[in-house]
Amino acid sequence: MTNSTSTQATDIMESPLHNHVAHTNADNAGVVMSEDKFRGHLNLRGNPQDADFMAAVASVLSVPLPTAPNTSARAGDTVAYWLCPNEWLLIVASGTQGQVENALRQAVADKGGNQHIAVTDVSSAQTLVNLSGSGVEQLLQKSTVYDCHEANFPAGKVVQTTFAKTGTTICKLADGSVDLVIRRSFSDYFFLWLQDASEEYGLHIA
Amino acid sequence: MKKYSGFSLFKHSLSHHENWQAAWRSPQPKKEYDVIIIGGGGHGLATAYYLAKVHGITNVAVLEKGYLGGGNTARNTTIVRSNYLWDEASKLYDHSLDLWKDLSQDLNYNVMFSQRGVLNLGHTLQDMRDIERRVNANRLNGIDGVVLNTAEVKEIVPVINDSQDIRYPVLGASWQATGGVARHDAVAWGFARGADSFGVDLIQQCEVTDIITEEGAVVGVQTTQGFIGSKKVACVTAGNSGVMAAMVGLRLPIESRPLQALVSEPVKPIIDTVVMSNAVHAYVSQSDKGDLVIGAGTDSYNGYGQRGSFHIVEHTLSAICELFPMFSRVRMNRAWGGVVDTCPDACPIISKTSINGLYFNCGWGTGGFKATPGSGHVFAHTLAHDEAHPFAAPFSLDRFNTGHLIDEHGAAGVAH
Amino acid sequence: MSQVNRLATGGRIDRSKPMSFSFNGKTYHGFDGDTLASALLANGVGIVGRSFKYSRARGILGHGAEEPNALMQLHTGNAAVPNPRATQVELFDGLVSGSTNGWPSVEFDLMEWVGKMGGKMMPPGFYYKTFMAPQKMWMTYEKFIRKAAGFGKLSLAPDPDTYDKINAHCDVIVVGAGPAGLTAALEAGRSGKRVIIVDEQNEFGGTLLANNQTVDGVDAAQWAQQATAQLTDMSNVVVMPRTTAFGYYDHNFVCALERRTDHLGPVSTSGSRQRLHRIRAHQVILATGAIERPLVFGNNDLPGIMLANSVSTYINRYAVVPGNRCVVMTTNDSGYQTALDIQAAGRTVVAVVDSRHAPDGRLVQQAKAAGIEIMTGHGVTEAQGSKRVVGAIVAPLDEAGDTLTGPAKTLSCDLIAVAGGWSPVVHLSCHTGSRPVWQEDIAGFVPGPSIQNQHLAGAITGDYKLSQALNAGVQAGAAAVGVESAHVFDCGDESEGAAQALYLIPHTKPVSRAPKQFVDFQNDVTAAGIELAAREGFQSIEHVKRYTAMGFGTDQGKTGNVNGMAIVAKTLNKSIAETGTTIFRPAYTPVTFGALGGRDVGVLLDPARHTAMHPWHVANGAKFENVGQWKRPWYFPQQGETMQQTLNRECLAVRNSVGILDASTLGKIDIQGKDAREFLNRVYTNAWSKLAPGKCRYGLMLKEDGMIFDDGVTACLSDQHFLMTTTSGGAAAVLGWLELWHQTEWPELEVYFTSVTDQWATCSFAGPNSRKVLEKLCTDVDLSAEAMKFMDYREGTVAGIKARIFRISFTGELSFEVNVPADQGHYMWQKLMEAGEEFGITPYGTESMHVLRAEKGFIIAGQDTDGSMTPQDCLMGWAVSKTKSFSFLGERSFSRPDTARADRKQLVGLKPIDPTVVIPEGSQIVMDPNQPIPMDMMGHVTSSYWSECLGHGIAMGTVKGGCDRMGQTVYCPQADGRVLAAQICSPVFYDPKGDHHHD
Amino acid sequence: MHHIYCPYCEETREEEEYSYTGEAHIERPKDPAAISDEAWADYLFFRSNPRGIHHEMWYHAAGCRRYFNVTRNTQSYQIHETYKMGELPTITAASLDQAAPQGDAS
Repeated sequence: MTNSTSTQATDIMESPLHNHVAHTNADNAGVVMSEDKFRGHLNLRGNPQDADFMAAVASVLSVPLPTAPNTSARAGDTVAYWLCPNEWLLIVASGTQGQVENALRQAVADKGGNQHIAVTDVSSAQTLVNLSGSGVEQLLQKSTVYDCHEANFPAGKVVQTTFAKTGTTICKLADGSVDLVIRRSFSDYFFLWLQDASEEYGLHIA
Repeated sequence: MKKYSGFSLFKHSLSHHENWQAAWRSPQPKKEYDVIIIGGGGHGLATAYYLAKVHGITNVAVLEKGYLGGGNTARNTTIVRSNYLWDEASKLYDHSLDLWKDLSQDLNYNVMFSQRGVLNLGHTLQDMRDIERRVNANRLNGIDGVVLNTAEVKEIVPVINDSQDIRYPVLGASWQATGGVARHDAVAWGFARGADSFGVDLIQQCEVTDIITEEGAVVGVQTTQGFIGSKKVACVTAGNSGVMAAMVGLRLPIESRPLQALVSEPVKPIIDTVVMSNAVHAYVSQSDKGDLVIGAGTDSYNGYGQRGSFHIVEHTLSAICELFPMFSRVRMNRAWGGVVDTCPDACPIISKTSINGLYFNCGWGTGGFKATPGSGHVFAHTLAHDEAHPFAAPFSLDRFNTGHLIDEHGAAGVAH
Repeated sequence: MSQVNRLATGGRIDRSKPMSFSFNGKTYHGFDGDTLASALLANGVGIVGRSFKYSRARGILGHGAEEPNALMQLHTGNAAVPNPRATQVELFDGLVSGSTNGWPSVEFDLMEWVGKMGGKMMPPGFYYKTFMAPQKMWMTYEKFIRKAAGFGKLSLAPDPDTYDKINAHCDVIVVGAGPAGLTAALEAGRSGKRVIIVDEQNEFGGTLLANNQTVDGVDAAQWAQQATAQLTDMSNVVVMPRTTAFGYYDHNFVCALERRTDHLGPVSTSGSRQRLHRIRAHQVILATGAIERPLVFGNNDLPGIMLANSVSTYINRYAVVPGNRCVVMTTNDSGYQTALDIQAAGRTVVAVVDSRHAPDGRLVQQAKAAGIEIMTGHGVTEAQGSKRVVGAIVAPLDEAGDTLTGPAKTLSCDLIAVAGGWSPVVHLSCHTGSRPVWQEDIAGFVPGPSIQNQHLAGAITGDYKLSQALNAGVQAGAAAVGVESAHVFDCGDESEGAAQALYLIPHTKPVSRAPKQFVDFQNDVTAAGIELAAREGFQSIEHVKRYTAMGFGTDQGKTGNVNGMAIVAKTLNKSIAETGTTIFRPAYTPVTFGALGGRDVGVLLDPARHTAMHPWHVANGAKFENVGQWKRPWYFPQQGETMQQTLNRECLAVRNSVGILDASTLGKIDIQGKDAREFLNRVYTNAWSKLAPGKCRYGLMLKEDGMIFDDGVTACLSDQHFLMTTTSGGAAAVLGWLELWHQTEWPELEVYFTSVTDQWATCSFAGPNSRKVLEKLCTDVDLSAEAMKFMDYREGTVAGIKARIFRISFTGELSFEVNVPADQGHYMWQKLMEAGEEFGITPYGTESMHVLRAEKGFIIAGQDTDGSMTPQDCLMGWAVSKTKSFSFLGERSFSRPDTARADRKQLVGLKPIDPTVVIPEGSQIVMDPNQPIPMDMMGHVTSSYWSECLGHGIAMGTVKGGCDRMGQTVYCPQADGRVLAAQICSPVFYDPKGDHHHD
Repeated sequence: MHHIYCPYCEETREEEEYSYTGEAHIERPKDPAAISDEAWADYLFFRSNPRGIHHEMWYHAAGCRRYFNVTRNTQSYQIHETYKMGELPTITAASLDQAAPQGDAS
């Protein structure tokens, strides 16, 4: 199937963290978690040396794909994470992943059509979680071996690394908070870990 | 060799222990030997001992680059058992276990072989299937073993966490009552003293720098103490086997990996048997001094540094704290690493080579200690007769060509 | 005042905060700022423990990590902590402590008599020489030996505390906050780079805290406080007291243990008790200082014999003088400082006994000027006393310190302060494989060359002057951040005379006959023991260590090792450099297991992966099975059912109507690209060139050795787009495997792989009514047998959701798998349950799935195969193409002699002769059950179940040459004596023609 | 605890992100059917396993999921270089041996 759901009936959908909505254990919580649920997630593969491919994608996303390692590009609701030299994660507005996927295929086809690319809808496979607050820096220190200090991890930077005993993709935002990509089947584990690790700072689920 | 006994100890105490003789000589190397054994670890020394004792070949040198018993013999978690899955492996290890039973008396050296039993825990349904399979195979091979349920495990190890609500509950175990532990250093020293008493030359601080061949046959070795001739050279160098093989242009199906172990501070006796859990990578027993002796998993990379990576130790200790929640307040005193020679099928190589007179005994991986007497015994036969001992025959290098691997990784053949 | 040894003024204790504590049941008092050791000494407590082997009375020797004797049993109940050193335990109000050994009490220990009487029979190695006969008795002897094992005692209750970990990264880590560490951190900190400084003590300053000198014109301790405050103010510097760097690993990775609440009480009342810091640094500065050595002489282990520097520390830092009449035994100038400190504290210095014949340093002059009696060229040869030192026997020595040259005399005293020279704390520098180097001029080991980004500063380099330490710190700090600094400290250090390298003070009797001269206090290793080891041929320092147990204690030989090595060297007539040292291993000081395990315990031990339908399974009473990290429903028991009854019900539902299984855990890999087919051809055994869009095919994946590694169904979604499924546990390994071949061997193939395991929720429903269920929910796909055949794939809408529909079967029944985006998986499952209600749709778990597939003879990779089975061994030669041009992975291995044998173990069906029997899985198979042991085993039972629909037990198993043994009877001897017989048959027990799933 | 530079992520990352996957530069025989059992076994199982300089593959499992090559000393654990798949090392045991005497002389 080359195109996913074009419309989403969110009333029948459950996000990976839907079970974990009502937890609040502090008024001035040092860690605030919010799930940006049901965003469109597309895994894109292609050759960054291929100008046609890059142009085609840029035309669809309104922003060029990032080619420097560990960087991201953002345009409105759309963000592209560099994952490896020929792989990106595109996060697009909720429900538009099917349209974007089709548009990408079409745009590439329009450029000649024989490029070696792949687009895969992974919107249900993972979710986007934002962590903010004064306790986040230390929480990340507890959770990942990557150096998330601002000196090493400025706004816009994206890394794929470990998170406790699972993996994640972390993006630093301009407001100092971080977006994490969490795999669906690990989301309960993620939440157990988050609760445990944030206990000393207080956790609020927004 | 002056015999050791309680009486000799008493007699020497009267003269303030001033008159004990050396446990072994420190000879200069001769020009030539009938057999040269490279590597003065447990396996090399045992080989020398049985060569002399069983086969009457005493014009033998053991060349050790450091000190006797200083490699993996000095660094393991001292577990002895024979409950391997495949016929070939279980025969070999059980032969070894038989020798362990009388080893102290045979060597006149107390190696403190303590048959306190070995548990291999199962945490998943597949673990339990594998345990059933292995114990059944053991039983029909004449090796003692039973399958225990959780309650029976708890009876043997009252401090174990038998809750069924934990992440990987203990579903049961295999139990080999005749398994146990031994004092690792004493094994090397006992074999050394025994071999020396037959006239074997144990030459320490003597590193082999080259193996010399002529027309496809071994003629001797070049060492830091000069050339030493012999038409039979046996490499028993564990993690360094690849380095030895490279001297004659051979490669082996072996990679040398760090394997870490650690001990706690001594605490009053709390666990009386050996508990192994392959699934969560934790092995524990308690020494007669009170240390909890814990084995970790193998590091994934090649390494000769006798040290591994920290996260391996962390992983092991989280599993230990899960299995034994009260151990959480004990403290790790010392951690260290050995260099283990791992084979693709987790079984050893006891073999002739394409070079006449050159033999290898290696690839014991994480489980060599328990095999020490058996390995030496069958390898001595191979050296003496230039033909494999029946128990050693399946462990030739040729198995990698024919595909006749003995895959102890396959089914719960925990290799420690 | 009950604290008989407490000074009225001075020290860094807070006299306004008195505290009470107990030791061995008796209540004592101390102050905030005390350690348990200083408080015990303040109260005049002499004996704190009993030695391991001889049960000799032991007192406090040192004041920090080096302490070998004062091992405590701390706290009670589940908070009990075995073995902490009293010198490292901060006092708090209500602390409960005790000794770890001694019966009935540590003061009067009956075992002492055993030690005295039997001690002569217990030289090093005595175990090895006896208890051999009869062999069987060793276990009995051992029982008694084990009774004496261990120091402290563990509680049997679970630990009430939690522990956690932090990953830290920095430009510079400074280990040790003494003078060198402080200046190093200040210098590095000024650069603005990220700096971490750790120190094991509660207060930064190290030796500055007990030092009478001045730095930059202020009192040393005050300067330390100011420096610490400066560091704390720097936002780029992390200041961590009570944090011990215990391990230095490769590539500048330092592990440190922070004790967060141990100083507050037995159990943490908020947060973790201890925290492990895993620190990756660009540069490491070791400013770990040095430890003073005791000297080896007769009865040198008596309580009241202490390290001179420790005596000074107790006086200056804790305002405790641990004795009234003190003899100082020294080989260097630092002992004179202790003498001056004792005198300043108002106690008597009986004499300074100096092994040197003509000491002339400034401190020596000061001591002379202060009227202290100095006996040069003398040594303490033996201490007198039983539970406390009462005298020191002193005799003249020759210049070399080798021989006694005159008659001895006895000095009455209750304290002997011993200054035997210094040992730099080289431990951490050794952890990464660097060997320490003996430096003759300082009579100590210093760190050897290292390939780590490592800097050394202060006493660790063997230079013990305060100015030097401060200046070396500045230079190390500057170097670590790549700047230059001209900052120079001058503390006007006393000029020091040369120290004498003396370790063992001779006695009138030879070592073997002299009173015990201890080298390693904790393990009762004596000079005589070391000599004996050497005599018996244990001449390598490692052999001596192992034969005598020297350095194996919880102090890891911090005070004893160098003396021991010196004695070995002397015995063997070698230099210490030639004798060499043993290598120090982590941990520098012991580390709590709980801290090493961190939070990865309990539910966090390993991630439990859940499917989208997991909440439904939980709500509906499923029992779960661990499959890899997944939690899969094992079976769904109803009220009052046994497990077998549940399985029977679930299986019959599938055979007779419809059952539903959550198959979401199967690995799913999306494969796109024009070379996808070629890639599949290479990694699977069968051919993929002609698989049409809308079709599925089963594939076997082998390792290059020809053995089955994984299996699954792959669907052709479109010409250049495939969906591969893998086993639940094998998904990550398979994806890694595909990437490995693509990236390393075949990068020219245009194909991409993406894991979509988590994207799709998979509802598998099977049974004759499964089509009817699906038809209720799906109207845009023709599901008829003619239109949608077995192994077909369609896209369609199910319950209003775009879905992928596969007609594949692992049960042998008509069966469909519906994949929907996992966000809607739970919904889809519920819709299918609703739609199936009229057919009695029955959820089933992995166990029934196993039964159903076994009835059909389908294998489970990992259960029926074990890494030693080829496709042919599994009678699956049909899945192996012989016509593919590319030699697919593993193919070449088939023709190896052993792999090509006809009589290999082959996977066959086994039908129990007694139909009511279910042969236990794992049973071994023999042809003749009456043969003697060892039996000739032909194979084993890999899968075995009760088949309710067939009415008899069924099994699969491997049998040597099994294909040629159809119809033969085999036997499975059981542990309980039963012998279960079975007939070899086809593994396809149910519907051998496949009518059902083709319907 | 290795700290390894990933040539694709262009950053030095912690060992926990990687897995070791064996000796590098072992090529699959072009025509497996044409070679002897011994040659096949050599490819399958036999490894150089040196004490010293080793060229090996690591997989950035928790990162970019690329395999790459590492030249590492198996005795000291020092990493001399990392390089992408398909590239050749610039530092080898031989090149270091050649460099060593010059280093001593300087």
